[in-house]
Amino acid sequence: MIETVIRKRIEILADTPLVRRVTDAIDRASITGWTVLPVQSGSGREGAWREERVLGTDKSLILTIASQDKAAVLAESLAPILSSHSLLLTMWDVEVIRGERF
Amino acid sequence: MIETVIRKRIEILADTPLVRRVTDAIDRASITGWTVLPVQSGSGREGAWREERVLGTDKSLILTIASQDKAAVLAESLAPILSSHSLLLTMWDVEVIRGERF
Amino acid sequence: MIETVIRKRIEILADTPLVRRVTDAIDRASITGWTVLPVQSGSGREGAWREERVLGTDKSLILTIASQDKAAVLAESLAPILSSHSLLLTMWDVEVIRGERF
Amino acid sequence: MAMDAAILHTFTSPVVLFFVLGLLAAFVRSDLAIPEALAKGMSLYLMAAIGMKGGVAVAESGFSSTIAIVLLAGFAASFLLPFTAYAVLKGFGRLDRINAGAVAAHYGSVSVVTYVTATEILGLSGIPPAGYMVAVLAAMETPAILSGLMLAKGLKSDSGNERSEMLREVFLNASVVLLLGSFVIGLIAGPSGFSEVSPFFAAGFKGVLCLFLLDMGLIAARRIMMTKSLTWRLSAIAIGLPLVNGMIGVLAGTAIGLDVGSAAGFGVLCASASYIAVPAAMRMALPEADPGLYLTMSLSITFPFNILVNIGLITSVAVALAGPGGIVP
Amino acid sequence: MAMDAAILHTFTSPVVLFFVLGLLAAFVRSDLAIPEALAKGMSLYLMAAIGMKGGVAVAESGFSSTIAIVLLAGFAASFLLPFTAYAVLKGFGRLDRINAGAVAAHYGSVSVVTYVTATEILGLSGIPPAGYMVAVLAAMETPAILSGLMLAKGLKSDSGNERSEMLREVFLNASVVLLLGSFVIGLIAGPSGFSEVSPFFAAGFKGVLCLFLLDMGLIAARRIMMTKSLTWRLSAIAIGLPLVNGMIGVLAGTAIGLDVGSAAGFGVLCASASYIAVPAAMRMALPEADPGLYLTMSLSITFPFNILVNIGLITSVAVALAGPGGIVP
Amino acid sequence: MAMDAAILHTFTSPVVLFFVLGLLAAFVRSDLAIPEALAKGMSLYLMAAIGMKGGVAVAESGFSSTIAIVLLAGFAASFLLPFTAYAVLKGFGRLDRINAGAVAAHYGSVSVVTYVTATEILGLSGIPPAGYMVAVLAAMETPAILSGLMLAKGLKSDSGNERSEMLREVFLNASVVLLLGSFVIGLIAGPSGFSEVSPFFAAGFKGVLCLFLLDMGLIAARRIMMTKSLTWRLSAIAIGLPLVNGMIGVLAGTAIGLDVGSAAGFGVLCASASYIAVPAAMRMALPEADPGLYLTMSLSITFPFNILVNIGLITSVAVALAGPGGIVP
Ligand SMILES: Nc1ncnc2c1ncn2[C@@H]1O[C@H](COP(=O)(O)O)[C@@H](O)[C@H]1O
Ligand SMILES: Nc1ncnc2c1ncn2[C@@H]1O[C@H](COP(=O)(O)O)[C@@H](O)[C@H]1O
Ligand SMILES: Nc1ncnc2c1ncn2[C@@H]1O[C@H](COP(=O)(O)O)[C@@H](O)[C@H]1O
Ligand code: NA
Ligand code: NA
Ligand code: NA
Repeated sequence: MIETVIRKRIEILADTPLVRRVTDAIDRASITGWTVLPVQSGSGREGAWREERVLGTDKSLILTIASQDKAAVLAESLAPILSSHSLLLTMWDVEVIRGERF
Repeated sequence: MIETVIRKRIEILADTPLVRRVTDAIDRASITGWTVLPVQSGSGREGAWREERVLGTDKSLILTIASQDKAAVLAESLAPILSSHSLLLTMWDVEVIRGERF
Repeated sequence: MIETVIRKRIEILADTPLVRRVTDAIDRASITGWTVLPVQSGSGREGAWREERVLGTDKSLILTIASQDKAAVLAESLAPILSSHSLLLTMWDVEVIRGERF
Repeated sequence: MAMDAAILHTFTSPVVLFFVLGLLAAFVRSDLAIPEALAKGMSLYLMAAIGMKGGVAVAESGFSSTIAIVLLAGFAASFLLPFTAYAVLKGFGRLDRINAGAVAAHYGSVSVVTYVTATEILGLSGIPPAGYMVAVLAAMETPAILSGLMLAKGLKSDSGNERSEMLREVFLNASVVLLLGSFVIGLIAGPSGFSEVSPFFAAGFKGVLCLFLLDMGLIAARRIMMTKSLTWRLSAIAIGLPLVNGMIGVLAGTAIGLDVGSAAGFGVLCASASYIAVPAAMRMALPEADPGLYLTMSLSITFPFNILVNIGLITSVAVALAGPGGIVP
Repeated sequence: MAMDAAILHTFTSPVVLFFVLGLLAAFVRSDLAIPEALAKGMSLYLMAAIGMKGGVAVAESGFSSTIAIVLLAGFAASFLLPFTAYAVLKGFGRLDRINAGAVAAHYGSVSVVTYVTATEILGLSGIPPAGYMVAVLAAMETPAILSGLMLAKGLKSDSGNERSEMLREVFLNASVVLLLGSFVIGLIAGPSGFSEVSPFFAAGFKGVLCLFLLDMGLIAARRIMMTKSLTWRLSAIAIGLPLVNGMIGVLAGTAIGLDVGSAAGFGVLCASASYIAVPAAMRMALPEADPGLYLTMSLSITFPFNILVNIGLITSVAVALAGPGGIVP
Repeated sequence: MAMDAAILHTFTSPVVLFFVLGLLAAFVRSDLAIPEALAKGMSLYLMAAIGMKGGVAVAESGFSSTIAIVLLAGFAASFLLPFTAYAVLKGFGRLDRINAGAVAAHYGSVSVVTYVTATEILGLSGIPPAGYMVAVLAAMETPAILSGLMLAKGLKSDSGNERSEMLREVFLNASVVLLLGSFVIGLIAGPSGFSEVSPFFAAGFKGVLCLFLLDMGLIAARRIMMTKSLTWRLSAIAIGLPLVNGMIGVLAGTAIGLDVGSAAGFGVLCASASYIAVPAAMRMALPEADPGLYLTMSLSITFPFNILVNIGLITSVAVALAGPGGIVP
């Protein structure tokens, strides 16, 4: 059986103009990397949105894999702006192979 | 350490023309929101597909964060059409910050 | 309460030109299916990338749901090329409805 | 002569040649692919352009009783053709009720791109269809969806609420709205208003059609290579139906008194099978039906057959029916 | 007469008719939608084209003191108009400071597409604005963002570093860079260099504008149907502001001595509200503000009002102000 | 004179100016970006258009022995140039075997957009390359991939099955299929068939090229700002190789007896480095190689150098070699 280790997977949904702010926070937490996925539409307390790419107000999903410690640092650093900036953060444990990378 | 609570994350893969039916079910389960991600191609028991956006038969991924109870309500309400409508539903526990939102 | 079973969800981030190699491995592990999501940009040990679709060197996210056993087979078969091909693999347990499909 | 000309025009037209290139590229498993957003955009462009051109043509020619008659004929054909298709699909094709109804809906409805390609080929042969045929095209999109659903589900099934919602979605689907909307815009703007935008909507048209058909060739060929559902019986139906429906259409068009180009156009509309509006409607209204069936039949067999063979055939028949004096009406 | 002409041109122009089609299609809940990548691409195309055309026009006409004066006037209008808007939004509109500042920024800044549509309508009326007005358009994009932020946050708030980063992002946002860059390219390339690319940038322009306005109609109508934040007071402001700002602009433009088309153009710039550059800037700099407010007001109310009514109004006023001899300057 | 003209045309052509705008916008960190689907679509459009135009030109001029000779020369150049590149990259550049082979493949292959830009500049100077050069362009895409892989891996490595699959993918990659396919379509359709679609494929060409080069400027500059792998030695090679290869190409082209425009075109092909087909092939066949190296060198250094400097240089040399009578052959 291949050996795996446990890491945190963190996914953050953010307004596309705020992606840089989130990835900067990831870099500052000295996490090795991140990946951004496109998002099409959504709905929340502030109503539904779709087709906002042309307006520049659409959203993106940022995912990053990190050790428990670094994940905590990242969560801590984003916590103050989660509400004000309408960020949505979820995290959970995942198995990764060759975990020394993260 | 920042305080987190456990919520369910539910992801549903559906034909794009059926997304409205799924998000209506989410709204009916009185979950606060949902987010739709684009999908590019796939393969299943019914064969592989790709490049179907122009035909209008492509797929989308709907993700929603909810409390255990509401997640169960949603799963229950979608269960009858999962097979007939070729929906793919997975759910798991995630940590969220400021969980009172969900 | 609806009955659910536990399966593995595996997500693999790969260069788009290598997606076929990954999905072939999934098919060889006799997993029933897979789904490919687009990716926009990212950053890792080899630096950041974005806007590489026109160059043909962008990345994609392949997700697949499988039983514990088949997931292990897949992980085993991809392990040798994870580093050389810059693949990123994470997996975790999810609940699915009508698990006999997978 | 006209037949040879139509066939010759088919195979030297860049429009058709790009379609063939797409088929070949997919068959040799090249990774050539048009971005989906662009393909979708091109299909919207083609609908807006054909709609406007039709509206402008009617603004110039005025309304006539012929228009009312051919609109009615189109409506009737779209609603009725699924019934014979259903019988053949259930009998000879061995499909169950749901799948037979879903496939039948596709053959009653129309393919905008098949019609557009036919107008190019008919134009090259000097017998373009009349502008009002675009309204017929729009009229033929949806009735078939209703008869297909009736055949698949019977009349009672859905709750009234769900049914009315479904009807709304069917009648206001993107292509109907865009085709009819652009048609009305063309009517209002008229030739002078259209001249402002004609470098975009008229001059660019055939080039966009080339790239779109390249993409359709790629998608059609890849789908048939990946399909798991096709039988020889269904393949035969996917060629037989457009042949028969095309003949019915061209005869009916000539009987109604259409000019030779419009009669051929009506034949092509009857022969063509939808692969854009109807599949999406079926995913919504008949999710239990197998998209592998209806998409492969309409897109991968009937569509290439119509483009490469049947448009030429239908044109020849229309010309023959029109007789010696028919071509220069 | 000029007024009737402008209004008539508004409602028979395919450009405006496609916008109306988009509004209607969304209101009946059709699923018609333009792919986002394409819509974004069309907006970039429109900016590049209008920028180049402006640059070429200035290359032909040369610089003059009028250009310097109207550039200054544009700068001043963009910076100052948010102050009155803010007062109205806080007072009559009952918004808090943050939201009032965010909305005010939109009304000081400009909408490229509103201006472009106005140039089409003015062109049809025979009084196109001067080419240098494109530079004014670019100049008016950002000052309003600064005053809006000042109003919302006061002068002290951000750390110096964050502030300078924010200023960089505001002044180098995509539309400013593309508009000014293309303007300079037009200046350098001149009429002969432009002639190489004019089939793409000039001939295709109105057609692209049609499809883009179709999309904007869809988005504007869908947004107002989904909004939760709009009140009747805010709706009234979203119509009152462009009316008042438009009159201020047309008066100022005439006072400065602009020709009638440019004075009308200046009025339209003052009347228009941004819904592309500014919302993205506000998501970044004022994430606490409610996008449901500023997008719905500027895109779903002010924008259609300007396209369908206000451009015609402003044109008539400009013509009236210019007097009998003004039209043929 | 011709040199001055070529350089002047370089810097007043909107095509090149948009490239410079892209570079500048990225360097000041503007968020300007062309949607990826659109950029991809534009690159396909450019290949289809250049392919068709080449085919039409050959349909007009007929085949000649020169075409066979220059095709062979192109094949040979593409296969052989990676060998010298490899030696320099391993020796002076200090790369390991894998990376040296991967980079070398890029320099033997060609950049379609560099060639297309050169044809615009050569056309403005009155010496357009012959239509058959498009076939040479297509012929030069893949041989370099083979020699690069041989250099990186030796001859034995892969299993037979994997190797043949890889060869299929290399020879049927999207750009080769589209270039050659459109070339053949141009041949078959000829001038009359092409005239139908020329408003799209010919008239729009330069404008699309403008926007595409804007995007390439943005991507090239952003990449060099984000790179971690570049050394001064590699930067020097990324300028030295196109200089030397360009001279080899223009000499060989003149020696073969090509007209001055085609000789310059052949020089540009040899000088150009691939950044579309080859990187994707390398991700597949040599995933261990660092894309940060080959993309940054070919796209961020060689490509701008060729567009801004080397095309002008090569043109001057071709003109000088042709002698006084060479320009009007
Ligand atoms: N820790 C991480 N979390 C999420 N994505 C990552 C992470 N590390 C790397 N990636 C992604 O994987 C790609 C390749 O990583 P690398 O091989 O480290 O350059 C990056 O460009 C990112 O898109
Ligand atoms: N419960 C949820 N599950 C998934 N996505 C959500 C949820 N709530 C909000 N979102 C997403 O977050 C965005 C902003 O939410 P809000 O700040 O509540 O308006 C929404 O537009 C959705 O895309
Ligand atoms: N095991 C799986 N893992 C991930 N995606 C799947 C799996 N099975 C099916 N899918 C996705 O669901 C779609 C429909 O599956 P099916 O109904 O089995 O044809 C496929 O086209 C895939 O996109
Ligand atoms: Na039909
Ligand atoms: Na304004
Ligand atoms: Na080369």
